[in-house]
Amino acid sequence: MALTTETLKLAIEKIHSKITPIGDEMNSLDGKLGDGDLGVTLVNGFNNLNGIKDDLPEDTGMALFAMAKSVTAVSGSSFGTLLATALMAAGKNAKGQRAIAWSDIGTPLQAAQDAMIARGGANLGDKTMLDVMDAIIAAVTDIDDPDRLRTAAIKATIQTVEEFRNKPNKIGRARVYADKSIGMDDPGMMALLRLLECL
Amino acid sequence: MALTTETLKLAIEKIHSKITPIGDEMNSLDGKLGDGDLGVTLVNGFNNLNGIKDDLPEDTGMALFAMAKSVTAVSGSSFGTLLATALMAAGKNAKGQRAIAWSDIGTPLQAAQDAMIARGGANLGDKTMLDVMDAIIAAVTDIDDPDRLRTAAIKATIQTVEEFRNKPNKIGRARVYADKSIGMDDPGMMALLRLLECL
Amino acid sequence: MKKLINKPENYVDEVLQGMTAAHPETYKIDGATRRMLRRPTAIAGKVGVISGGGFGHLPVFAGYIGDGLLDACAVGDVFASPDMNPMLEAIQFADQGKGVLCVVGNYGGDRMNFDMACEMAEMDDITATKVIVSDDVAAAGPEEAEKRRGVAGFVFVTKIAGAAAAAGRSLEEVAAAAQSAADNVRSIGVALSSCTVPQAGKPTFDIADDEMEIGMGIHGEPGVRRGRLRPVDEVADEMIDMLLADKPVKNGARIAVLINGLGATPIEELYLLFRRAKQRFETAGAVIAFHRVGNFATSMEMAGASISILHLDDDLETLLKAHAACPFWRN
Amino acid sequence: MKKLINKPENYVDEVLQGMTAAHPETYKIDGATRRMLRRPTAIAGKVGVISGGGFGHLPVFAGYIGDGLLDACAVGDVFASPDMNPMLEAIQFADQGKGVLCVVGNYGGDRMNFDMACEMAEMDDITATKVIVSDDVAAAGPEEAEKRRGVAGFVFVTKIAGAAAAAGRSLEEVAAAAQSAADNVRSIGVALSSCTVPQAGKPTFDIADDEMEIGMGIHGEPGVRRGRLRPVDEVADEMIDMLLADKPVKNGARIAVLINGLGATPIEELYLLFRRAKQRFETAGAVIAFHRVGNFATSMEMAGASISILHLDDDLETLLKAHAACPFWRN
Ligand SMILES: Nc1ncnc2c1ncn2[C@@H]1O[C@H](COP(=O)(O)OP(=O)(O)O)[C@@H](O)[C@H]1O
Ligand SMILES: Nc1ncnc2c1ncn2[C@@H]1O[C@H](COP(=O)(O)OP(=O)(O)O)[C@@H](O)[C@H]1O
Ligand SMILES: [Mg+2]
Ligand SMILES: [Mg+2]
Ligand SMILES: [Mg+2]
Ligand SMILES: [Mg+2]
Repeated sequence: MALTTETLKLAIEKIHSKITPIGDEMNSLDGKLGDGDLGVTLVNGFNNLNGIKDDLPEDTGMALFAMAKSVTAVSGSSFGTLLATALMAAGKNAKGQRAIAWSDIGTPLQAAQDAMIARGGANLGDKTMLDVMDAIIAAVTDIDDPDRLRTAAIKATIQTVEEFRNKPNKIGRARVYADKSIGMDDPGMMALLRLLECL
Repeated sequence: MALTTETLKLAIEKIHSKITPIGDEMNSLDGKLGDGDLGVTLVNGFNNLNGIKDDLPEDTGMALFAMAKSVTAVSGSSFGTLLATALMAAGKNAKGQRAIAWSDIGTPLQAAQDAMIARGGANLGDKTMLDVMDAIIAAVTDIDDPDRLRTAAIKATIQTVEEFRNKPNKIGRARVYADKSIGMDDPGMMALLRLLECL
Repeated sequence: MKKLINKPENYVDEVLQGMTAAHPETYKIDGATRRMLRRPTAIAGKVGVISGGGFGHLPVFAGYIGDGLLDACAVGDVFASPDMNPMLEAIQFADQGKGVLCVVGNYGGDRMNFDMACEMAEMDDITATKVIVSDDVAAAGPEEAEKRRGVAGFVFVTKIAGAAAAAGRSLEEVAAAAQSAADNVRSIGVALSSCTVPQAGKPTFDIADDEMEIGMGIHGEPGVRRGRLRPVDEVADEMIDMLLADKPVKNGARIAVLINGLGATPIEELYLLFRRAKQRFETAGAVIAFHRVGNFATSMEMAGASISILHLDDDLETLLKAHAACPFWRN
Repeated sequence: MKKLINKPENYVDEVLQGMTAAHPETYKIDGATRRMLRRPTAIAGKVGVISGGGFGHLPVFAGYIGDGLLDACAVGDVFASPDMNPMLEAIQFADQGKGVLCVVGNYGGDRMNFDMACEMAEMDDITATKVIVSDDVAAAGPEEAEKRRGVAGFVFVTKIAGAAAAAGRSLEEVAAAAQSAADNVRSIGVALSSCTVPQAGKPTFDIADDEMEIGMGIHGEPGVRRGRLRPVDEVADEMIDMLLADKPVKNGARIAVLINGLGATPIEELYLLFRRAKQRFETAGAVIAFHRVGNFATSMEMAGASISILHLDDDLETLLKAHAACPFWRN
């Protein structure tokens, strides 16, 4: 079993069907520490992805690349930029492959993670979605069943959210309110959790 | 008996000695409908006059002219401008005379009044100091004793103030608050009354 | 009072010092009371053009000293006419034997003092005449047009007068051109918040958080209508309706438009006003031959804006477009 | 919310329409989402200079399109980075075969998107590089200077970059000049009142009637000290002390000074700031070789001001004084 363009298309469909309530939740979460636009970013981003999902090329790398391009329209916000960056890096990494074995999924994920770190300038431990990504990468490596993969990723995400809850945000808009952010979940982390839950 | 440069000098001295409380009263009166600067104008104006009173030329007309010039420094306000205008016109009218008979005092006063009307564009009845001036001119004509003259002028002024109290202001800053001005005494009229009372 | 100032009583003089420090090639402080601002050196052989008025409206009045604009200006206290002495000093400086035109806003004190100053100048054998700007259509109906206050239209009249003088015209001709501009300019303002006179220390008027006042004067004089703030297109429409009702434009008529911020209104919002004004004036058949968007006649921290329209003829258009340069205006 | 606007969601686009209606010879709206502003025609044979960033800071960013300044600019929503697409469009328009320099304020979103856009441009065989402006000394100490926000210093860096490009220099040289400007500019602001993001509808932050905040960012980011409003000379002194502590001036050093209003501060008060700044910088031994006083980098209706100092060398001074022209800047 492997990740293909078809898998990507299905994932977009699933997320898109539930994006409205997720958007509302994320707007209000982001509004507590940031500018309250994370939900808007997610909704617009997945609307765009939904619009191109039927035209994705069969090369998985190229499909990821096309997804990246359609997400750049929401790159005005940090999450959107990082999502586009991640998709682009994963796409470059997977270029030429029609399928990525589930057990190899850690490789493009790591490429995505590296690119997001390079682009965003945040460090692990800053309480961002990078910390969740890191936990996911560690959790999914070598699992080759998509259901177990999903469960492991969600578990890792929840653990990371809880682990960071009482730490301060160290980057992005929320940094300004570092003290206030103690005890609050990071919106970007929560967004990844909600997306995973859709799959 | 007649008006001379010496009379003018004495009048300045008398008014100047009492100008501080008059100034306070006029500032607060003007503040109710206007910008509250009438007292400042009077204080500064008579300070200036006091500074030049010993250097006034003997020609009464020229003395009035010199007074006008020293008052122009407070001509930023309406009262100051009109005072300067009045003194200038009276000065022109009296030019060449070393003394003006008290019984002729109406002539330079009328010249002053005409010039103020021409300069300020107000009409009689607009509830300004012009209305007081008009009453004074009528009251003093042909009186040749300075004490009786003073009494007649004060009486005419008080009557005019009372007559206009319940009419609206029709010109200047107070016009904007025409309705509010009903029932209130016009600051310029009151200022003339206080000045006369000093003599 | 929330102002970046020192002592209120020094406000005017210190701002003048700042202006001359920033633009020594344009402004010089002069006069017995240091309330006459002038160009560093007089320009020989032309009619002088001067102005004067209360402070707190920069660039009006003194800011418009410059090439093809004013030669000198008398500076009053905040919202108070200068006395006649700096006016006379301005006239004396600007006179180069060809006489002086005084561009004067229609306020009692300003008018009276310029009258006195012109009279005094005559004693020095200087011919000085006055053109009164009374462009605020909100201040009085057309039958009492002479009672209207002078507001941002001053800028156009000054530009025209300065250009006519720079072109070498006689005092009579300069005055005629300026008078023609004054006769053909109309303005209307809208205020959203009050300003504060430094020496007074509190806002000149109260206005609720959701209110605007159409037609309010630049010192807070009552306007024609106070009501709820509405979308800018509707506000612009109400203002432009008044301007066009007062003096309609014929099809193909050439006009100049000034969108003016009162001091605290972001330039972004002024562009929204221009956007609508352009649509409206063009729909009415006018051709916008000249326009400016910015802060040209202000009331310190008052929020709001004004729209001025100058109905052009060939001569006015030529003069309006002629070279001029000061820190706040250039063509 | 007291603004002269229509629907908040149309605010940015309508202001752009107003700008292009007012200045069609300078600005043209372009791009798939109509969020790329550019000069009407590209100038052949020179390095392109572009910028981009959140809206609500006019003339920053897009207002500085003009001769000897920017060629094009990506326009975001209010206080939000544009996405990378209009940035890429701006790069593509500005590239004339000699590459493109992007002058970018130090904000996460702007940086990341310009990174992406430059990467994408490379796929089109366009060389595009970035210079980051991070001049706000209040945002971080000198040891973390790279964390500083970009504020009004952007104007100087843009002017330098535009002049270097207009002079025919190579991309490397243009970038080096701009980098030198960015390295040598320092700014500090003071806020007296908040702005309001139209879509948010209420003030971004609260500040009491007698308070000021020194060092507050142009989006309301916390500054270094909040306290009672004091006389402008003292406020200026505190700001200038910070600027000079961060990068001292040597005796005889030549500097450029920008006194910038945040949007709602009367020009009168900016002149008071300049008056004091001039005294202070000159007392410190500096020579003010260039200065400007006005609204150059704003935050809509925020009241307050900023002071920027650019430490000059011969090349920077020449470039700063070179010809440039846009509706908001001219030399
Ligand atoms: N530099 C960064 N690196 C990694 N993640 C980041 C960074 N900046 C923000 N994030 C993530 O993005 C989330 C906020 O996204 P978004 O609302 O789009 O940002 P903004 O509105 O501030 O541009 C944060 O909760 C955090 O998880
Ligand atoms: N045009 C005018 N003609 C005659 N008197 C006037 C005129 N305008 C004002 N006044 C008088 O001056 C008084 C106000 O003087 P002042 O406070 O100096 O005026 P302002 O401060 O409005 O310039 C009024 O009470 C009125 O009596
Ligand atoms: Mg956000
Ligand atoms: Mg955002
Ligand atoms: Mg008064
Ligand atoms: Mg007064």
